[in-house]
Amino acid sequence: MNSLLFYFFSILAIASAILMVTRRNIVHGAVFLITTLLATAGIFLQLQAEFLFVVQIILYVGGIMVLFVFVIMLVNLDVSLHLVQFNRMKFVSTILAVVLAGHLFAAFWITRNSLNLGPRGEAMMQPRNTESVGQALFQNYMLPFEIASILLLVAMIGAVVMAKRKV
Amino acid sequence: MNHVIPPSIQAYVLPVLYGVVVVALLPLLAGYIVLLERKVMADMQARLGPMRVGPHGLLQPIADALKLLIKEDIVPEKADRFLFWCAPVLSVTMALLAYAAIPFGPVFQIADLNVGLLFILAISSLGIYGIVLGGWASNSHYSLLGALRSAAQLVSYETAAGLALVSGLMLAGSLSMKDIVQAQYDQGVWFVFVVPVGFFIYLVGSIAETNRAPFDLPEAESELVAGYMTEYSGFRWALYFLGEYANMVVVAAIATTLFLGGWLRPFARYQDHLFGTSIELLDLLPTILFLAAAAYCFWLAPRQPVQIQKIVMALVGGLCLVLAAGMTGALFAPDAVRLGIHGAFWFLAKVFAYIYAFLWIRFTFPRYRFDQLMRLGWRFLIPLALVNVIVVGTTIVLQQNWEWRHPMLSAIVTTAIMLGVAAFLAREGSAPSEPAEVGEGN
Amino acid sequence: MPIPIDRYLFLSLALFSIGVVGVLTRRNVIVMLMSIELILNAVNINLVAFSRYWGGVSGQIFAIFIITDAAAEAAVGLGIILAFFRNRETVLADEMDMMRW
Amino acid sequence: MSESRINASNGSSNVTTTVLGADEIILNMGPQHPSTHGVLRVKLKLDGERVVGSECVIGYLHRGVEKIAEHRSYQQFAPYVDRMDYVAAVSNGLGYCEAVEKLLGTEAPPRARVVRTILTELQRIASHLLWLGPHALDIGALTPVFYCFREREEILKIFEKYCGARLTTHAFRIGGLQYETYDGFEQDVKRFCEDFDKKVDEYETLLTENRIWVGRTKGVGILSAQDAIALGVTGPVLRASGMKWDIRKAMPYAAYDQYEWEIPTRPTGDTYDRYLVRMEEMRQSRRICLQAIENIPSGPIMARIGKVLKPPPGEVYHSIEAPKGELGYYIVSDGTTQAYRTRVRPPSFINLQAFDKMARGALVADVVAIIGTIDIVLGEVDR
Repeated sequence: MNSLLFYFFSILAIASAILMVTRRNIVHGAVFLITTLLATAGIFLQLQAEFLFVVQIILYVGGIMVLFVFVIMLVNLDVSLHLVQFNRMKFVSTILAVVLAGHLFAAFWITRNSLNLGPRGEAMMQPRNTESVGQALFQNYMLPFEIASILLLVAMIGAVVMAKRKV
Repeated sequence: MNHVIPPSIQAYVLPVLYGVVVVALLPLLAGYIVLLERKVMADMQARLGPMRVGPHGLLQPIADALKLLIKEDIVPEKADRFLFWCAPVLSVTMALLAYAAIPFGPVFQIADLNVGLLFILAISSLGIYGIVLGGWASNSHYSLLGALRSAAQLVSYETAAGLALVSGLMLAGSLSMKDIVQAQYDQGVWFVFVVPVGFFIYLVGSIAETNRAPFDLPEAESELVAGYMTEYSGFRWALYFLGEYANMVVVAAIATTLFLGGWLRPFARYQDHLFGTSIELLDLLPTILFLAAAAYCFWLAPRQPVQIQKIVMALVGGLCLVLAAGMTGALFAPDAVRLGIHGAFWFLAKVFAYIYAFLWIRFTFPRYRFDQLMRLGWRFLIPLALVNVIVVGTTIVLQQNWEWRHPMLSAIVTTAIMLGVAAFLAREGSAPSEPAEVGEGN
Repeated sequence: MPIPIDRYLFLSLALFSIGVVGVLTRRNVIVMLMSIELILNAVNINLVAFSRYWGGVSGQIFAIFIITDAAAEAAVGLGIILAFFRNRETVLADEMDMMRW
Repeated sequence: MSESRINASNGSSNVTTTVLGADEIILNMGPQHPSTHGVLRVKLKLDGERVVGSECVIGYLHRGVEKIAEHRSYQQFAPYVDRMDYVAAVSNGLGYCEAVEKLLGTEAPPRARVVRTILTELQRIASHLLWLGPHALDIGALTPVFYCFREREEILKIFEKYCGARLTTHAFRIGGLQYETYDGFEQDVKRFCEDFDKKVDEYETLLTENRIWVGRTKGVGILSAQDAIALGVTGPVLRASGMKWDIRKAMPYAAYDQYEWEIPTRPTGDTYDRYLVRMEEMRQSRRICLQAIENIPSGPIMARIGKVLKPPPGEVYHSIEAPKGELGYYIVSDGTTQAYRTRVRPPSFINLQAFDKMARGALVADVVAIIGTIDIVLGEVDR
């Protein structure tokens, strides 16, 4: 059951990620990215990170992607559909990306046996995920948390300044 | 049953059964909420409402559903067919998914997630895609404008409503819907009495979230035709409609669980028994309510003008009698059944009371203008909700440290402070609305 | 039966590579931003998987910080795109050739 | 905005300056639109959501009423005027009958004049009710409209009992009345008037102090007294701008000089003020009705004017205070049985001119409120 879920979500995530990158229509691209993100949320759930599952949906899908969809609708030009979608270096870039991927794949493949920590971690998971995340966030990671909030504040001000119409 | 079904599947049987029941009953329920809405509206507006299809219009929802099913399915020429198809389905699916975590009683719950409340919020925040994508896919200016308005409104008011929920959450100390209700039982008070301001913010926020009047700008018929639904017709439109009403039940269920004590009956901790039997005195309340309803129906029946209406009234009275008998019978059943039936009764009663408040507000108030709506959300509700979180949190800490044992004391202090803040914000916010400084387009 | 952690790594690798391809090849800035989100997401899968297999929640905390980061990045990035679109009526990366306006 | 555009072109030379006003769009409202109250078409020039200009396109309901008047005898034409402001047919009829009477040099007998006053004031209440309900509905209040129709129904019942018709009544005849009042007329009117005060209070509890209603109407569509006079605006719209002008007081006709009542005015001339003025006017109309019903003089109901009307050659202008403003009739007679020329000064048509002034700077959502507050009837605008 568990592995079934994992493979289902993985295939869903990868397939829609590929579609996202290749679609001509940006709105469709955004929809496929949303599907990827939801599939990732599913994987988080399968990893028993319930809190992150919910955060992924609320923040990523319900927040960030809504922003994307909003902007896409505001700037959506019909003409952009008929333009060339890929830049001139597309072949070079793809090759580069594939090389990078192969590199990483090789690294993972070689080290995969030494990474397998499964049974040990299994036992250490707390049953109440939300509480442990909260405890960790507000005790061990207090300073990063505050810094993150300042980052958000800066981003908010930046976005407002940037998007404000100069009258 | 135990030896027929293998144990690995057994855990899934009941939830799946509940799920099927919810999915099957919800369209019917939504239809009857529409009928209820029209009847309540008619009553408030000194008229009768639907009377033609079936006695007192009781079959109207079925007629409406049939009509919508057989209508022509129109897809605009230049619409994005895939998303046009997707959007209403998405809208309904998200509304239905949220039911997975709602406890309709201590027994009747599909899944008791330990992040239940957050799950519901997450799922309902996805409903926005149904609106935005539908509006975009229609390829019409009215739809797109309505969709963007809707989305902006949803995002703004979700924030306020979410923050309002936090105050209840802090009191409960859990995200699981079941534990929240249990906490209200343990503390002996519904949270609405501890954080009334939080409840109020959630009430307003949830009305705006479900796009109901006075926040129904996305569908302001006198301005934007029907908003994101303009190009929809027939069954797709019905799906949107279903989603909207299902969402209403969801927000009502959240409010019920978090603020109104969920499935608990009033005075849940008062446990006097009836003449030494095992029956608790207050568990007789549903029976008495149904008996009163039955008596009213029988009193009304001979006063109906038409023969068929007399019969129907008598039948409704009979139904009430049967329900009363059922509620009484449940008292003698095993605990699980008794709690299940009575819990579901109280939960649904509170949900309907909340929905009734929605309707009442809808028929009383005019509609906000978009800039007024945004100002109310951002300049009044969100600051108020933020202060509410701080004040309630402080009170809880104080209560723990200073040993204020009586919860009502802190509740009164909290509420007094919050009302002061609200008055301050309202004074700030009610500065004459000068159209020169507002406008969403800028 | 737990799934070995390398499956998660490979999934994450796949999403990461797709994201890189998207950033490098597309002309539309919005799609590029979305690809960056995809990359961040791939990293998150890694972090959460490690968090699970090592026990503890540190990995999840990092994932939360990354999501925060993504939100900030999206807000600023989209703000820039909107401002740019208003002036140049385009969202193509190779036409964005000025530093200020 | 222009400044930033210029700066933009300074910053980098190859930026084409956006043409000023490129953000302006034209939005077409109507003629088929739920809140243009008929077939008015409004072309709005918008900057974002803000109205920077507007143009009313009328004529979709033109029937040539004035031309018809040249081919009908005076009595034959009287029913046509009911079709102009069809929600205030009685007032229209009163204006026309009195104008022709003036042309003939006669007057209706006292009894007829008092009955005319009562019916016209009832009609004013009905017309205002039909303004209030849809106006509130446009702004999103669903309930008042049904209450308004409930009371309007009572008035229409009185009309129906009196002359058999409810909407286009043709209640009056040149020279007086066709019908004697029915048995129980006084009681019906009295009962209605006695209840009506509470009903107005009921509407006011729903709206007057409602925060949303105030927010939607206060400061919306302001029309100063100067502008109002310059545009020839009359009726409640003028009075809400602070002018105490009412033809019933200024140039009394029918039996208005016999009764005590006030002209309600308000200072600022926004939508909220016009709402208050009309609400008060309904109360005052009730007051007039109550006074008039107390003593209806006995006597004939018809002046002796003969069957065939041949007014002496000449011209006459007569105006009355219709529910929507000054309703004037200008009739030129050449001595035959048909008018040489009939010209109507419809209040809705003149008041509609103020729309552009009110709508400038408002938001699109306000346009709906402004159209409602002028209280136009397209039958009268287009004639």
